[in-house]
Amino acid sequence: MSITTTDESSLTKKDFVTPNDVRWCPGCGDYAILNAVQRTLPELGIPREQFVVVSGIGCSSRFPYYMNTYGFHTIHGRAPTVATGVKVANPDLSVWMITGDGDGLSIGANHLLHLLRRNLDINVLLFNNRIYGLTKGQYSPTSEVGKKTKSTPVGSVDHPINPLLFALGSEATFVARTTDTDMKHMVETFKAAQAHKGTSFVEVFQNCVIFNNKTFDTVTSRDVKQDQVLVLEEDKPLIFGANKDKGIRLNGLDPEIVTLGDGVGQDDLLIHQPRNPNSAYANILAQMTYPTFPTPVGILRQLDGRETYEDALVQQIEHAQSGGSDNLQELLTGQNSWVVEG
Amino acid sequence: MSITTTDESSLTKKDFVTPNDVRWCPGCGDYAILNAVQRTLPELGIPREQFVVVSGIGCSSRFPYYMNTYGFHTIHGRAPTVATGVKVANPDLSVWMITGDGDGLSIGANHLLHLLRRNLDINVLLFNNRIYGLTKGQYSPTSEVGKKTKSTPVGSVDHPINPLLFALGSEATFVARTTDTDMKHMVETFKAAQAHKGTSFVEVFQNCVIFNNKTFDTVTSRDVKQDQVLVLEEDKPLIFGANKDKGIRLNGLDPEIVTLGDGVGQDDLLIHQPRNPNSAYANILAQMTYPTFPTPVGILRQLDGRETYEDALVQQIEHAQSGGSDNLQELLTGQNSWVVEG
Amino acid sequence: MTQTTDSFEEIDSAVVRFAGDSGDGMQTVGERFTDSSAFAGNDIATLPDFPAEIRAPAGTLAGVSGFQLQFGNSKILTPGDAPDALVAMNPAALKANIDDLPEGGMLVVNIDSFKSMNLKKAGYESNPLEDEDFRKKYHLVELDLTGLTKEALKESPLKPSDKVRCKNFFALGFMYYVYGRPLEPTLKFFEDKWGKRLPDLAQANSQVLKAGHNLGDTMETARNRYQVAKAPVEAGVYRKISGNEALVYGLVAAAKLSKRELLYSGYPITPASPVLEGLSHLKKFGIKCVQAEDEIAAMGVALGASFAGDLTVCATSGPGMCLKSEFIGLASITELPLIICNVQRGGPSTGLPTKTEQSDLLQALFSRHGDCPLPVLAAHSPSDCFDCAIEAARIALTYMTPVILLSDLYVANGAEPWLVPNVSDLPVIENSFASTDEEYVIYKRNKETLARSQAIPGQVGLEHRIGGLEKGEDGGVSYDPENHEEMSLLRAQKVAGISKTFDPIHIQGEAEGDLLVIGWGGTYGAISSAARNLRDEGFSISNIHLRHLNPLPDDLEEIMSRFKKVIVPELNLGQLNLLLRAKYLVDVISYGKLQGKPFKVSELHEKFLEYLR
Amino acid sequence: MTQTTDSFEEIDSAVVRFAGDSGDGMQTVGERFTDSSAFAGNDIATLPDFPAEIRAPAGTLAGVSGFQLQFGNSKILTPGDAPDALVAMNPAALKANIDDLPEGGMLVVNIDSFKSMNLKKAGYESNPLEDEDFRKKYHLVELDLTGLTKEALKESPLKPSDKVRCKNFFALGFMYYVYGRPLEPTLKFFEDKWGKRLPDLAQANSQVLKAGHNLGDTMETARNRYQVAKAPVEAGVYRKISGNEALVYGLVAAAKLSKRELLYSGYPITPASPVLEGLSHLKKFGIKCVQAEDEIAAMGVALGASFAGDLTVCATSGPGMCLKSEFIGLASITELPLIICNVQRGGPSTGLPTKTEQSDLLQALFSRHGDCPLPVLAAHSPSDCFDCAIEAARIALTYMTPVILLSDLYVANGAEPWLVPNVSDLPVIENSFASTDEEYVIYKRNKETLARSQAIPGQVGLEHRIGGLEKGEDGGVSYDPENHEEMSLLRAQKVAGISKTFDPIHIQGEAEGDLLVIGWGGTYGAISSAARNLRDEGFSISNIHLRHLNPLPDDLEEIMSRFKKVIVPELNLGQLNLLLRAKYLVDVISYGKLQGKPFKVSELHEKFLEYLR
Ligand SMILES: Cc1ncc(C[n+]2csc(CCOP(=O)(O)OP(=O)(O)O)c2C)c(N)n1
Ligand SMILES: Cc1ncc(C[n+]2csc(CCOP(=O)(O)OP(=O)(O)O)c2C)c(N)n1
Ligand code: SF4
Ligand code: SF4
Ligand SMILES: [Mg+2]
Ligand SMILES: [Mg+2]
Repeated sequence: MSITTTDESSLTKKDFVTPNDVRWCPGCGDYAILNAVQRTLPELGIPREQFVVVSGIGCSSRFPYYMNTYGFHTIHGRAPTVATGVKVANPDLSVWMITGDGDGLSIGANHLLHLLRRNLDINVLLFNNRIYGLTKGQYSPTSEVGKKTKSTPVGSVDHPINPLLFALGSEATFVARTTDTDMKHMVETFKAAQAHKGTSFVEVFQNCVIFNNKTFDTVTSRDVKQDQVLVLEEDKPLIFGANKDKGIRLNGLDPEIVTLGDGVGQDDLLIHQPRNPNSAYANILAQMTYPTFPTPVGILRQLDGRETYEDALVQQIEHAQSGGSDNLQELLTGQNSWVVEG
Repeated sequence: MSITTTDESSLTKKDFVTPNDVRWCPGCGDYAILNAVQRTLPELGIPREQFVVVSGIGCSSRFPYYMNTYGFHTIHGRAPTVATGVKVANPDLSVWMITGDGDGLSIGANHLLHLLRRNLDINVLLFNNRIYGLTKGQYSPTSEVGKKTKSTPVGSVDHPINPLLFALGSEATFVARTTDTDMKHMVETFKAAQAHKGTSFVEVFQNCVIFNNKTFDTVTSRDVKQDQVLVLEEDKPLIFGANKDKGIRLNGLDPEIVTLGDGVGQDDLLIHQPRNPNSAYANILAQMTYPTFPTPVGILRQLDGRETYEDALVQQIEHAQSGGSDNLQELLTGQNSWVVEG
Repeated sequence: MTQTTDSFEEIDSAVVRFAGDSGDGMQTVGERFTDSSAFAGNDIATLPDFPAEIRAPAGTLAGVSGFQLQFGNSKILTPGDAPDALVAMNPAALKANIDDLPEGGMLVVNIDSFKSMNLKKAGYESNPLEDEDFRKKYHLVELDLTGLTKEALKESPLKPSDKVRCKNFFALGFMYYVYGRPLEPTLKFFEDKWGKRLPDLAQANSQVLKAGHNLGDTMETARNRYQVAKAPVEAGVYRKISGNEALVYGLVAAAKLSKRELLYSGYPITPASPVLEGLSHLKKFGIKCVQAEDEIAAMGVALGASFAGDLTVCATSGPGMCLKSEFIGLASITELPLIICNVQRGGPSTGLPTKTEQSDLLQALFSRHGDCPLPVLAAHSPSDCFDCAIEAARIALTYMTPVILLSDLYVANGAEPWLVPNVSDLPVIENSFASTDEEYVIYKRNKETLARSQAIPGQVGLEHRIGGLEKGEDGGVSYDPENHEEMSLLRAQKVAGISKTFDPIHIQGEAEGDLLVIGWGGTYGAISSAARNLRDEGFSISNIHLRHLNPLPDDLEEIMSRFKKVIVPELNLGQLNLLLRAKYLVDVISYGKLQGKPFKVSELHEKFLEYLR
Repeated sequence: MTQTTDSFEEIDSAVVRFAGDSGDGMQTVGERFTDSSAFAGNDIATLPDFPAEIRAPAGTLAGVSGFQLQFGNSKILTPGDAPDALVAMNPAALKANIDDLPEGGMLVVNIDSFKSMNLKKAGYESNPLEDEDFRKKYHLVELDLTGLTKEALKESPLKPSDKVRCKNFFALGFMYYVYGRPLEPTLKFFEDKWGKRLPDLAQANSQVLKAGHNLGDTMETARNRYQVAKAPVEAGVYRKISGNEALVYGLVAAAKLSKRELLYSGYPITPASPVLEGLSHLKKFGIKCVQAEDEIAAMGVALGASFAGDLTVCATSGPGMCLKSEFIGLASITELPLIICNVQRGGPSTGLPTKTEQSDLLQALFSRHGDCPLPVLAAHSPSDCFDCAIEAARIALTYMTPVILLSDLYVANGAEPWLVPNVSDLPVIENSFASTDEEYVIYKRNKETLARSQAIPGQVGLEHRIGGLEKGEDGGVSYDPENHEEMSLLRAQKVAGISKTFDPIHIQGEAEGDLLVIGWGGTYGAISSAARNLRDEGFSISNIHLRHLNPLPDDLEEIMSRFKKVIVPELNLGQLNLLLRAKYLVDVISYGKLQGKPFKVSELHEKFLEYLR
């Protein structure tokens, strides 16, 4: 293939915008996420032609059409498989996978699980709006119990999937959460996802104005955010609150909220260590939810050192090739041929 | 339907044996598990005609053919869906689902995930032999990295799924492990699974003599078992070892092995509390593996009180029916009909 | 050109189209107009048409949503080829629809929205309303809907932005005036829907609707008004029904008629989601509704429940059908009853998800590996979905087999008046249950139907195992070569034998002649209209419409042989055509269309004529 | 009855069948016998036949595993209808196979295993070897294989139980004696396989093989021996090859010929697993092999890699094909190259997973929703899999389309000698790559092939998006009705146009006559033999074998028209038959068989005769 590359240092957001009309509902959280990704990509030092955006089906999965990169809008739930194929075929590409809570966790959770365990170096953004947007408002696997939707007129009965616990259960090496309301945090998180070698799983709280409006407002709206969101920063104690006066301490294995002062100091608090190989810590964070706890955002877990699938595969091939020639004629002839004279 | 029932109190193992030849390889661990299930069922106080055994495809999934109950050998990976249908149609049935590591965790993990989160009152036995038996020995998603098999001649490269972590990540309400080498423990575990109201997930270490012989011998063989297996018993400290002199203690969130005596007493050890609503504890257990730690067997987690899917569904129906009549003619006529006179 | 008068002009039928932004409530006004017309005693057919995006950017062509209906004083079979009147709420709606409006057609526009920004979004370089030729071409009615609505709601306590949203009902009120439609059903609708929860809104909408209606009366330029007399129909209780509604009701009825509990299991997908949604509202009928994690699971849940004795149903569309094939094979070999509905949409792949097509017929027949024949039937109109659901259940339960029922987006979303059947007149459905009095032999067959009998878990002494491996008669796994052939043939014969129970084919027109049109599914209305028109013009053309696509009816071959030519119009590239050619070796003419839109009567008329001259 | 002599009797061909327990190593001895015969210069065809269970209970009928081969001095097209000699390692093997052995056939039995327990397991009430009629009926050779083997290994350091396991090679050695086969290839095999790792085992097997051979020499009762001369074949380098091996090599060659990297992605399934396994051993050819989590994923991985520029392939069998349909639709609408191999087995559902069948043809054509035509081809023999793989790649890459390549269990597991092609003689495969010199228009088509061009991620300036929604020529999502029809027709025309590149159909026999037999896939050998025999008997019968099932070859219609009757024998209930009837309106005779077994030459002979008399 071609070896010219675009000059990555001069890329700007504009380079990633397509002329196509963006066709989400006015006010949809997807716009903010698109914006964040378009701001992130030019800053990564990667030429534009190296990006491939792969998605499934859903409102969120229209994403590739709006990114001026290589893109593939595939079928419902199967984006992880296509993304895997792209990455295995060409490990040099920067592959971004976009999925929704229905696409990624209802029909497609198996592929996601296998992607995560295989640890291909792919960035997965799961737009969680806790609803099926594109099909007009049925409950999704992340909808809370009792959710009344078109398909559950008296409330849903299934216990929802916690995407972070799911990713941890799949032993993902990078597990994070961010929200469509916080541009800066999104960009930071996406950059960290790209920087991580291995599959990066990022849950993005995304608002669906039409079918599930304000579902995250109890957590992320401007007025409650300070008290309801716990921003995770590596090696920093777990502190939150408008006055930065609340923290999370462990009592045995159970987290509890404490107020700083009155004999409780920063030293008593949990220190955020996403690189802890033991997943119990991330598991505790992932279980913390509204209204009992502030909702953690940021990188819950980041495990370096597990080889990526594609690297291991390439290595096996290189090793095999270092051994001997790839003579096709020899292969066809095999070890047990015989000659018939003319 | 009929209302006669068999007299459950007189059932014996024999009642659950079919005349069909059992067609596993001589020495296959599946025989022992079949034996254990056939011993368990007569002791549950449930009439025979109330049992339904559902499976996917694999050596393990031939199971229903050998159980003299209602049974359904379905297709690869989809047993959880069929089991769900059976249970929703008739919640009175005792539904047992049999699957393998390929069937349940490769092609079928998504359905398993959704079954676990929905928490139908179904008993799931996953025969983990860390190999594809029926297709003659390719690596499976539970095969250890580097495994050489027919399809991975120089070793597999994917990080394996830990079935217990997977189940915990799915927020299963009952998560246990047992081994085909311990009949008593199997029967106990299966009984506990049936007693639990909600989906019971039981991983069974199963030996495939042909394609993955002795894969669990490092853990469960007679000679090392005492030192390599940690038998979990509710409210008991985590003690193991031939001399019952070793235990598991927590250091922060990290488990460590300690020797009893020398200032370490039973009080320092973790006490087994499978009913802890916080899954961090079970998560720690599930991460303990050979060779660093003894391998836990028994019930890791048992969460009571989450409503089952089928109960919630029945309740919604009963509630709706308590409200008014189900007049089909009224439904068809609707609210906005008009009459054309003859 | 059309006579301008303020008294009524009597016409036989009329076609009205509403078009606007996705957020403009065009589907709602279309529905209301339909109800009002039904209430007025007309026959009706409707065609909702909306974009794949939930709410594409306001003002763009991509965001245009439309609703067309035809109403008349005799049997109305299609929503009409072209509108007599078009309501365009903005420039994009005008641009997307104006080509369909014939010269002289009535064009109602919301002039307030014809501003430069909107014109640009719609791709207009200049305002078409300022073009004299354009103005002359149509019977133009310019209304400042926004202003008029605000004016009408001066006193309303609603927020200004909410007031403006009522403007669709102003347009509706005006059209009611033009076509002399009753306001009552719509006023009642407002009251039922918002009366309790949002009384201000109910009040405002009522006011706006009336204001629109009054405007017609008081407009300086008098306008022509039309009147459509009642359609003479069989006496009885009528209601308006859409295809998906009829499907839902048919399934509920089938459960009652077969004395089984109904379990529905589905995964949302356009255009089948309303079946899931509709049934999930009917909990008081004891219906178990499961929203599964995907279509494979939906099928598995249904199959499990079928094994456990319920009448079970899945509905989906093309992509979901692909996912069900493997389970359909299992259902076939285990011979369990199950109904799989495919509400077809434009394919292949994601294709045109909100457009109609009939291109999944061959998939229905052949999607599985192995020789795996199944009964397939198709509904031809909204209300026919009711009858087809019952027929599908009859076949499934009597013959112990999965059944594929095809519908399509056009049938599913379209609506028509329906003579509500008397429940006590509906036929009982026979089950094929095992007897507890004799030894249970799983694949022992009913001599007449070749159906095996079903033993339900929970029954003492009938314990048994089934599965996807080939079985001997006793249900034991069998690798015996002759057994496999025998079982395969028996399964095939069972399905083939179902045709014995079909009613004779109904021929529209003479029983022999020059041209026979064979249709299936949602093309019924257009084909019947076109053929009827040609018959009225004196041509020798007849038409039949197949409900059963597999097995095909026994009398089909004979009927075909009585015509010089046979043509099959279908919204695909010739799928039924292929089946008929293969089976009957007749050089059937294929007329395919693949535009995501139903046939126009005029297209068919022209095509048929080609072969009649 | 057969002449007893210890010198060689010259014969043209012979059929030998080995049968024993799954654990008895029958596949291994069959393979060895095949190699030895190939080495001897005979032509060969093989039929391995094993149970669905890995190792069903020893001694039962369910556990019997068999291997039949035919070798001869001229072109051998099938493994033979019935064995001339049967080796039965235990009573179950005898019971399961004896009905196929003609009177007077040679029957070698391991008498040591004819004990009451084993007899009972096999369902014998008494020992058939004690029945005088039975003994007279066959040319019986009773060997105490266990004892003889132990005796031969008196000195060996192997464990007693391991010694006994060598007994299959004793039987093999004896048969080598009977048919005058060379021992060298087998001795070399022992050395290659165990020489280094387990020298004692290599040594023991060699000893036992020789002991078996020697026994023939020294047995008191002299036995007849047969000799089969070399088959006169084209000069060149030959090897034995199975269908799955040939497929693997063909794919590797296709990658080289197209200068693409090869990515294979699969999920284990009988009988396709050896393709995954075979390719995963070829890492030094740079082949990326992915064992995916299921067949959907396998297809997705392949499609992603195809988008990224690799030549990609999936192989599976029926149940896996069901799961791939949705992705196949996406591959079709995005027009990406991809090869999907279906190694067919007995269906429907899990069916008969270790038996052969050709019943997935219609699925290959119609499994997807929407009008979604694809090229379909089928391999007719083991070595033909090589050519078909290259042909499939040519079509996929030149035409930018997914291609379905059908094989079947019989072809995949069977083996034959193969004239190894010269790599430099293989044809180059053209790609349809986009140029970086002009603006990239995704669906702009090559005038001749109608293929779109492909831009590979990583190329500057060719960034673009594809997906499952219908697109306009420029690649933008398009809901335009005319565009959808146009794109659908273009996709269909593209596929239909591939037939322009096919070679003329090869007719075996006269170009016109009474009966034309049309076959496809693995029935090639049996059909060709039966037709050849009938021609030799003077009948006017010709046969053709179709490689391309979609599009069908352009000259097919004309050829069919030159015969009075046309018959299609296939291992299904009439699938190609349906296609031919629909397309050509010819009253093709269907001859279906559905027994999990290939056609016998004699069955076909008889059937053809019916229509020739
Ligand atoms: C196989 C298949 N089943 C169902 C659908 C219909 N469908 C399209 S998107 C979607 C779910 C969308 O939900 P989510 O993934 O949460 O995305 P969102 O629209 O909320 O962003 C469904 C069920 C489909 N396209 N394909
Ligand atoms: C759709 C489909 N894909 C593949 C197969 C082939 N297959 C049968 S069993 C199996 C895996 C068996 O492994 P596991 O579930 O671990 O069961 P085990 O045989 O080890 O008990 C596979 C891949 C199939 N039957 N169906
Ligand atoms: S439906 Fe919801 S998720 Fe979809 S585009 Fe609209 S606001 Fe966004
Ligand atoms: S292959 Fe393995 S798992 Fe299967 S029956 Fe044999 S020993 Fe058991
Ligand atoms: Mg969503
Ligand atoms: Mg296994």
